[in-house]
Amino acid sequence: MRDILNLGFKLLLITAVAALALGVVNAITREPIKAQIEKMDAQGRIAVFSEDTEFIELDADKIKAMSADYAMVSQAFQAKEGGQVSGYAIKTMPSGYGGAIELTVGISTDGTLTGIYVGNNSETPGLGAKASEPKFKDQFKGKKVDTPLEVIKSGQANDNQVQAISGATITSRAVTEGVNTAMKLYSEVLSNDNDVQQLLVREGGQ
Amino acid sequence: MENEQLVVSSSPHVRSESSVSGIMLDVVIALVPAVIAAAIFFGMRALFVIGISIATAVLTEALIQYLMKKPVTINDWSAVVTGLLLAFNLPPTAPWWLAVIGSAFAIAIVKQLFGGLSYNFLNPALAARAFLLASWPVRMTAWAQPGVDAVTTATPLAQPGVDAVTTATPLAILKGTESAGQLPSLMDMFIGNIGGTIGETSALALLIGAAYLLYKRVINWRIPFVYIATVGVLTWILGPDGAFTGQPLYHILCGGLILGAFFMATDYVTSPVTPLGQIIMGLGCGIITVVIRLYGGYPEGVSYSILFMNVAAPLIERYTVPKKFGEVKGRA
Amino acid sequence: MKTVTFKGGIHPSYNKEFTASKPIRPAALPQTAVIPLQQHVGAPCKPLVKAGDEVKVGQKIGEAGGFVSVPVHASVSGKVVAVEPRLHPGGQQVMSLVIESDGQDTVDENVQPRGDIDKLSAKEIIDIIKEAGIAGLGGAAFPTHVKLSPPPDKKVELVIINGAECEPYLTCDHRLMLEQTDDVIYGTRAIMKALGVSKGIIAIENNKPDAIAAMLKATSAYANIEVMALKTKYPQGAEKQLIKAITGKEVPSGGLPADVGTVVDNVGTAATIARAIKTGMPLIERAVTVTGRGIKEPANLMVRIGTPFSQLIDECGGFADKPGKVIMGGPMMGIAQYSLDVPVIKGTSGILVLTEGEAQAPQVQVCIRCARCVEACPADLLPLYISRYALAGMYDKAEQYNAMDCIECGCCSFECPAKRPLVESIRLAKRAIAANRRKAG
Amino acid sequence: MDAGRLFYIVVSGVLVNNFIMSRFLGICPFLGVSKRVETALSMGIAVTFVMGMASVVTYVVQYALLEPLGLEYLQTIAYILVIATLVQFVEMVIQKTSPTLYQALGIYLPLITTNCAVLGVTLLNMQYQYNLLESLVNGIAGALGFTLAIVLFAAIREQMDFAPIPESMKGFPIALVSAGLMSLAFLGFQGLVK
Amino acid sequence: MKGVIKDFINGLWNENPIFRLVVGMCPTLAVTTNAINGVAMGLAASFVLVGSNAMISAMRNFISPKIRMPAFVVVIASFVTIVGMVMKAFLPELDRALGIFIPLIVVNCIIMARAEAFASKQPVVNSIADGLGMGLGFTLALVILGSIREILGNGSIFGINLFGASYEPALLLIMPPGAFMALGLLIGLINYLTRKPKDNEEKEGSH
Amino acid sequence: MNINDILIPMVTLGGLGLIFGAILAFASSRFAVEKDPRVDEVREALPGANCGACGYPGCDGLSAAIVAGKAPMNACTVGGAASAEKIGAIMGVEAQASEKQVARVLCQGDLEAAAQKYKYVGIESCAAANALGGGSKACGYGCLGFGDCAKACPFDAIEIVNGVAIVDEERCTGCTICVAACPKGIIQMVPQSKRVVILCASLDKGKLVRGYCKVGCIACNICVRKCPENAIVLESNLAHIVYDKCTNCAECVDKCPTSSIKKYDDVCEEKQTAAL
Ligand SMILES: Cc1cc2nc3c(=O)[nH]c(=O)nc-3n(C[C@H](O)[C@H](O)[C@H](O)COP(=O)(O)O)c2cc1C
Ligand SMILES: Cc1cc2nc3c(=O)[nH]c(=O)nc-3n(C[C@H](O)[C@H](O)[C@H](O)COP(=O)(O)O)c2cc1C
Ligand SMILES: Cc1cc2nc3c(=O)[nH]c(=O)nc-3n(C[C@H](O)[C@H](O)[C@H](O)COP(=O)(O)O)c2cc1C
Ligand SMILES: Cc1cc2nc3c(=O)[nH]c(=O)nc-3n(C[C@H](O)[C@H](O)[C@H](O)CO)c2cc1C
Ligand code: SF4
Ligand code: SF4
Ligand code: SF4
Ligand code: SF4
Ligand code: FES
Repeated sequence: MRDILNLGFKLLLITAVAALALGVVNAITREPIKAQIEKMDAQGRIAVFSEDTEFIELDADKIKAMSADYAMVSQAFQAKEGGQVSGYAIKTMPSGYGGAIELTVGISTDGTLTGIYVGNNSETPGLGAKASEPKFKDQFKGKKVDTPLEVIKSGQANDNQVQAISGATITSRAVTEGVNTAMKLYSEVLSNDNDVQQLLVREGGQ
Repeated sequence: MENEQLVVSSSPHVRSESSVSGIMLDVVIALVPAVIAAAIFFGMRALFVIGISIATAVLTEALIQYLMKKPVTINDWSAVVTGLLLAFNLPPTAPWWLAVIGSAFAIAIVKQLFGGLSYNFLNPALAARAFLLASWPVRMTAWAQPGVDAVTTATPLAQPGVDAVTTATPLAILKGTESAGQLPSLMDMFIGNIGGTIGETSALALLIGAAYLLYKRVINWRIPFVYIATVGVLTWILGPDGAFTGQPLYHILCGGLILGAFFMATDYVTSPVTPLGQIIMGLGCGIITVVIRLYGGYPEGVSYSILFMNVAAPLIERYTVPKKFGEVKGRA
Repeated sequence: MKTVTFKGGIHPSYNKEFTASKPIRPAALPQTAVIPLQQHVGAPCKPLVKAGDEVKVGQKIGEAGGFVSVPVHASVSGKVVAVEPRLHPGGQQVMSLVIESDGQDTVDENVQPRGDIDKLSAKEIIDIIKEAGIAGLGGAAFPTHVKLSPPPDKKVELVIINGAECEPYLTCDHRLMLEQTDDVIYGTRAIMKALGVSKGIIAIENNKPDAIAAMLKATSAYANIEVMALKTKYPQGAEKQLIKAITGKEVPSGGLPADVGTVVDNVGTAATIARAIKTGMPLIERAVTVTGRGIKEPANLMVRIGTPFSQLIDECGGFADKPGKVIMGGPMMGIAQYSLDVPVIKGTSGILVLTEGEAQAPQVQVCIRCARCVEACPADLLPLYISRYALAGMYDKAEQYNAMDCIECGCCSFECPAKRPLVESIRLAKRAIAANRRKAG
Repeated sequence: MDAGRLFYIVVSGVLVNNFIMSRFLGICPFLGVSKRVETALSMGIAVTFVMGMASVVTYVVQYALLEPLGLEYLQTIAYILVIATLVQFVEMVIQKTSPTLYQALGIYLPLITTNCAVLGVTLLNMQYQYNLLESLVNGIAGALGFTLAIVLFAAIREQMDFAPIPESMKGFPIALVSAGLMSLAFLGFQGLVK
Repeated sequence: MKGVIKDFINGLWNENPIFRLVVGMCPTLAVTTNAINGVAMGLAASFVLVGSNAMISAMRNFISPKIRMPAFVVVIASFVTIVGMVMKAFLPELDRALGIFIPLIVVNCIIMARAEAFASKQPVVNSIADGLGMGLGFTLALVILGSIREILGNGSIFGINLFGASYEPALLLIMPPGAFMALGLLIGLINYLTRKPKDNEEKEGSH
Repeated sequence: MNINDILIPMVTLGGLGLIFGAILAFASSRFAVEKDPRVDEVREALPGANCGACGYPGCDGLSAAIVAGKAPMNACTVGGAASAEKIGAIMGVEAQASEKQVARVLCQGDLEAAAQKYKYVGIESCAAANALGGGSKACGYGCLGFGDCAKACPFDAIEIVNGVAIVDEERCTGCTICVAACPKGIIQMVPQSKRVVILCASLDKGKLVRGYCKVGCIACNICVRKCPENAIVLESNLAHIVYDKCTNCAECVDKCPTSSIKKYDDVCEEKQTAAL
């Protein structure tokens, strides 16, 4: 019995010291970590707008409930610059070659795409993964929201077309589909201020 | 006896005529019709890729054996078979370096590193194909349109760009990854007038070769027939519009199934030697092929299914030791 | 006629045309006959004579050394000149009786007809067979009387007379069936009577249609003896495979034919039994096929036991060329000899001479796992595995893979495209395993 | 309970994202204890037991202890402590109560405590926010994937004993290359689970 | 002092954990898709090694065998947690790339092995030297492997593009099969270059 | 910094530690199992990495195997030579009480000296060759030279030189494995200090031996007569040394007409040059 107590006590001592050290380190790193996580989360939004944009989260569940078309929408934010609504950042999760692709689409209030950001995905390196490279994703910048985009494999792309990544048509289509969904959401819902008010239930952002 | 010493050895004192090189040569002969078909449908370029692939395989084998101070055994023709089958697994548009890297990988890493002929546990040609496919997927999936291919007019050395005229394979169409395509007629598929790798498209040519191998008893029916039957039945059952709506004939004729079933799943070294094991091998290949084709991420499941069953072969063999003659229940 | 067969096996070139049409002719008497005291499976004989004794043909000169043993008899008349170890075709030195022939060929007075099988009792027939020194002429030379005395708990219902002669080159059984048809049938009836069995089958490979025809004709008088055609395939004549082909039953591993109610005897054994009963002459001679491309004039000879190989070869015109290999028996199971000063024994079915070219060692390559050995093995083993373990000295593993069930037919080695020494190495393992088992008790 | 989701977890753990072949968890025992099929199988069963158990226990620790107290950062240390103790305890019990079971499984237990697969699966469970049942299924599926890989590998290695492998490649190097080629074959299952 | 240096060198090369002892394989294979990951992982592990070696050595007379395991585990896990927190706070990109392999340092065989085999029996200074040697040996191996994989599989080194656009890298090298094969071939090569023929003979004789 | 940030983890973790420590201590006393104490000692000498690299289930598995004699003492690569040494000490490698015995192959009928009776074709194995009429050597007692003994020797102490096996005394540990492996039974264990050997095993008559081997014992009896210690006896046509009596004087060596008797050092030297 003494043995048991003795051992238990020793282990207690070691763990306590360890916990002490960890508690201290945690206290020091807690804030920076939180900041990093938020930054990571905002990365896509920032990429399609800018560092000093303020984002206000919209209720994604409500959006999803509106129509089956919006099933792949996972988050939506109102972007404000200098207090003015400058556009919307919409995160969609289209499914590509290797699974869901995290895609953030920025749409400015004038109905053009400010850009797209391809986040986490498991597309094939060198193929589908090229979707995050400027050569592909920059094609979307400046497109108008009124007509859905389509993917072509060869030839010169016109205004509502994008050139597929060669050998990765599936990824290209998936990304385009995600963009189209975001554009649809914008033209049907977010371009209407009343609807947006409905969605603005929670205060979020930086 | 005139003071001449006699030879003494353990029985048997006679041996059959068969030989390792004879068998391998038979495989090469059986593949000749498919080479001809490749030349007809894909042009000189296909022959060029085949040539490069074989030459690299043989040279690599010789070089490695020389460096490791082992007897050089390129005259057993097995490296030729590997090189030829690897080329059959490349698209006709493959650049020369793809064939070179593939062949060298097949022989050096997959075969010789493990001790050479008969000690490799993976099919060298298929392992090399998987390696190339994972490394250069764009190159490996650039299918040329048979007949009208631009490369036929160019010199074989001209390296087609990645964006050369490419076409959809029937498999891609079946799978639905390629909406634009129209399924070719069964006749075209049987003859080989479709997109695909150099050696896989002409079922006719491959079946002629397979018949030869079966006739020469180089291979037996178990693996290929069970394999193809499994694919047929499963694709029929698991049709796109509910049970029993599939198109088994298309599935059998398209992709590398015929090539794989008769020439690659049957590779002695990497398939079980036990009769029951061979049936399981065919069954396993069939199931995995269908699963990958219907639900997987790759356009084609034949090579991976065979590779996976290669991996499983030693275990299968271990548990399928035949019942010995006169085995008594409960005693063995 | 419907033919029956078993699973596995091979189709070597039969090469029977050298001697198939050559009637058995008597060979010259040997000047010196060497009679080893062990020519059979079982205990060696004890000599009954000593150097200097006079013996006559058919006289018993060695007494059986136990139940599983048979006596030996003088095959020539003359004087015993030595009792000493002599080279045996098996490769060892074996205690032998050396008789110098007087050329008279005087028959011993004890050699008298033993009566008719219809009158003789089963016990009497078995005794005659035992006293006649009959050990199986099919190859293994197992004492026949032992086979005919199965333990009472094993009910034998069928006698199979083995006329398969599946070994390439050999034709002595074939000729015997043509020339001594009645003796074979008489012997068959004797065996059936000895065992109290009402059914006999004479089984012949269908590459000997004339023998089948002759047997059919001769057996038409006996309702209980049937002739059956076997598919031509090696080793169709191997006991267990033969039983499987005919009855569909598998002799259990490690068991005896009696376990499935059969007894198998060679046609030569049957004919010898017939003679022993009809004339009283014990086993002092047998048919031997002397053949092969290395022999000038291949022939079938009726040879006295103890005749040296060299004499038979001379009698067949000598070697055709430089001989490469001299084999006692057929090419699949025969034993290669290094000296021609060995005597014909009860189990000598043939002397096969291969030319130098034929005797050349094949180049051994690595196993390519083609599974031909597996397909060929009539015992349903995995020869490539057993051999691999045997060569690595892993005998316990070899045993696990059923090495002991190998019948050493050699099909695997024959078929192997890589020319691997399969049965050769399996034999090695079998010996080691047997030794281990003996040690373990 | 979504059976489809569980099915995907299983397919993913066993084939697509096999712990050894594509996730690199538990490589040391995979390389070390794969010389004979029997041993590999025992190891696999022991791993399955421990991984299933660990999945459940760490789930409890996470949601009953760490989260309520806001101590998520102690995840690693708490998990490993719990796992190590539990395994050691179970080992002792087995050793005492069933020597045969101990010979078959118990002796592998200490080896497993300190291997990436066990801790790895628990961390992944939390990362994917699996519920209790999903965690358990994921743990067991991952372990079955491990078992599949190690048993197949052991059978291959048994054959390899007879191969004339170049001297400097013998042992670990060739085992690693073999594992690589095996993993190449497993690539075929990629995409089965989206 | 000489002993200390010897202990250091020992881990760096003679008993390099990856090339010689072949332990700690999981992170080695998983994170070496590029050289930078290799450096990060290596240094993280080194920190833990040195720290835990020092601590364990310091309390080697305090811990009784029965609770050795849990005690070591707690010490090691604490250092790992610290590394993890620091990385999350200040190097989030790397932390994401290394994923769960940072917490998995806890169960890395090298660390436990050194704790048991060395630190629990040797004085603090030697233990630190040993930890440093082992850690740097580990790092060295990871960097070499990471570089090879990055160069061949991505055409770059430490993120710097090497060959220009026309080079098509072999993607397999940065996939799981490439990890196994590259490491296997690398160890084989090292064996080939460093093993004396005599050793081979003995290795063969004693199987 | 909030005091709770420190207190809560300390209490939680400390609590876990206390409980687990207690559990383990309790379990280890409650579920203690009798073991060979050496297992624990060996376990101590191992590094404890539990890496499984040895092929055994962890260090515990290996230590049990070592104590049971199923694994070599140097099986752990991680621990290296140091732990092997310690284990050796624990296991008490048998004190060498008696003098070292070494194996000697009693035949020197190499390819030149001994005649062949046929051309052997088959497996490179003495056992296999021996099954075919005792092997191709005309002498039925001589070394067949396929090296079954060399393959069996775990210490690589046997080499085949010019068709005859020869033992390297330095490497030989006297394990006698080769004795059992030789189908001819011509390997004999001899105290290493005895340097004079009769390198023949033929029981054939002298005349026969003369016919097939230049260096075989022909039972001429000279050595028996010349030996001042009466250490040589002739039995079944073969001379034998009675090692208890032999003083290494080597009187017999020069007298043997066929050089069957040799000093072992000379034999080794000869073979060394022959091997080159
Ligand atoms: C190893 C491999 C990886 C692939 N990865 C992707 C991918 O990430 N994204 C994609 O769209 N297609 C990928 N594919 C190609 C598809 O299977 C399909 O062949 C292709 O999308 C057809 O379209 P294409 O006209 O662009 O070639 C991959 C193919 C292979 C063989
Ligand atoms: C591979 C093999 C082939 C055999 N072939 C024959 C054969 O062709 N004819 C024959 O009579 N015995 C053959 N035997 C021997 C038979 O198995 C059996 O021993 C014999 O028929 C028994 O008769 P016996 O005792 O009268 O010799 C063969 C044996 C083996 C193992
Ligand atoms: C050691 C041994 C014991 C045998 N015992 C019996 C026996 O008790 N009864 C019997 O009928 N046959 C017995 N046989 C004979 C076999 O069944 C078989 O007929 C004989 O081995 C010859 O067959 P083969 O030529 O096919 O090898 C025995 C054979 C051997 C080798
Ligand atoms: C029927 C048969 C099929 C073969 N198939 C292949 C094959 O698919 N791939 C390959 O590399 N070699 C193949 N070979 C050749 C050879 O067996 C192969 O190179 C070995 O795997 C090398 O050890 C085949 C040989 C035969 C006899
Ligand atoms: S293993 Fe034995 S029984 Fe089978 S084929 Fe070979 S020799 Fe015949
Ligand atoms: S027949 Fe020869 S090459 Fe074929 S599997 Fe058997 S041993 Fe191997
Ligand atoms: S086997 Fe043993 S006794 Fe024989 S030489 Fe080798 S070490 Fe010596
Ligand atoms: S001593 Fe014996 S085992 Fe060794 S080579 Fe000579 S005969 Fe063979
Ligand atoms: S590092 Fe050893 S099991 Fe993962």
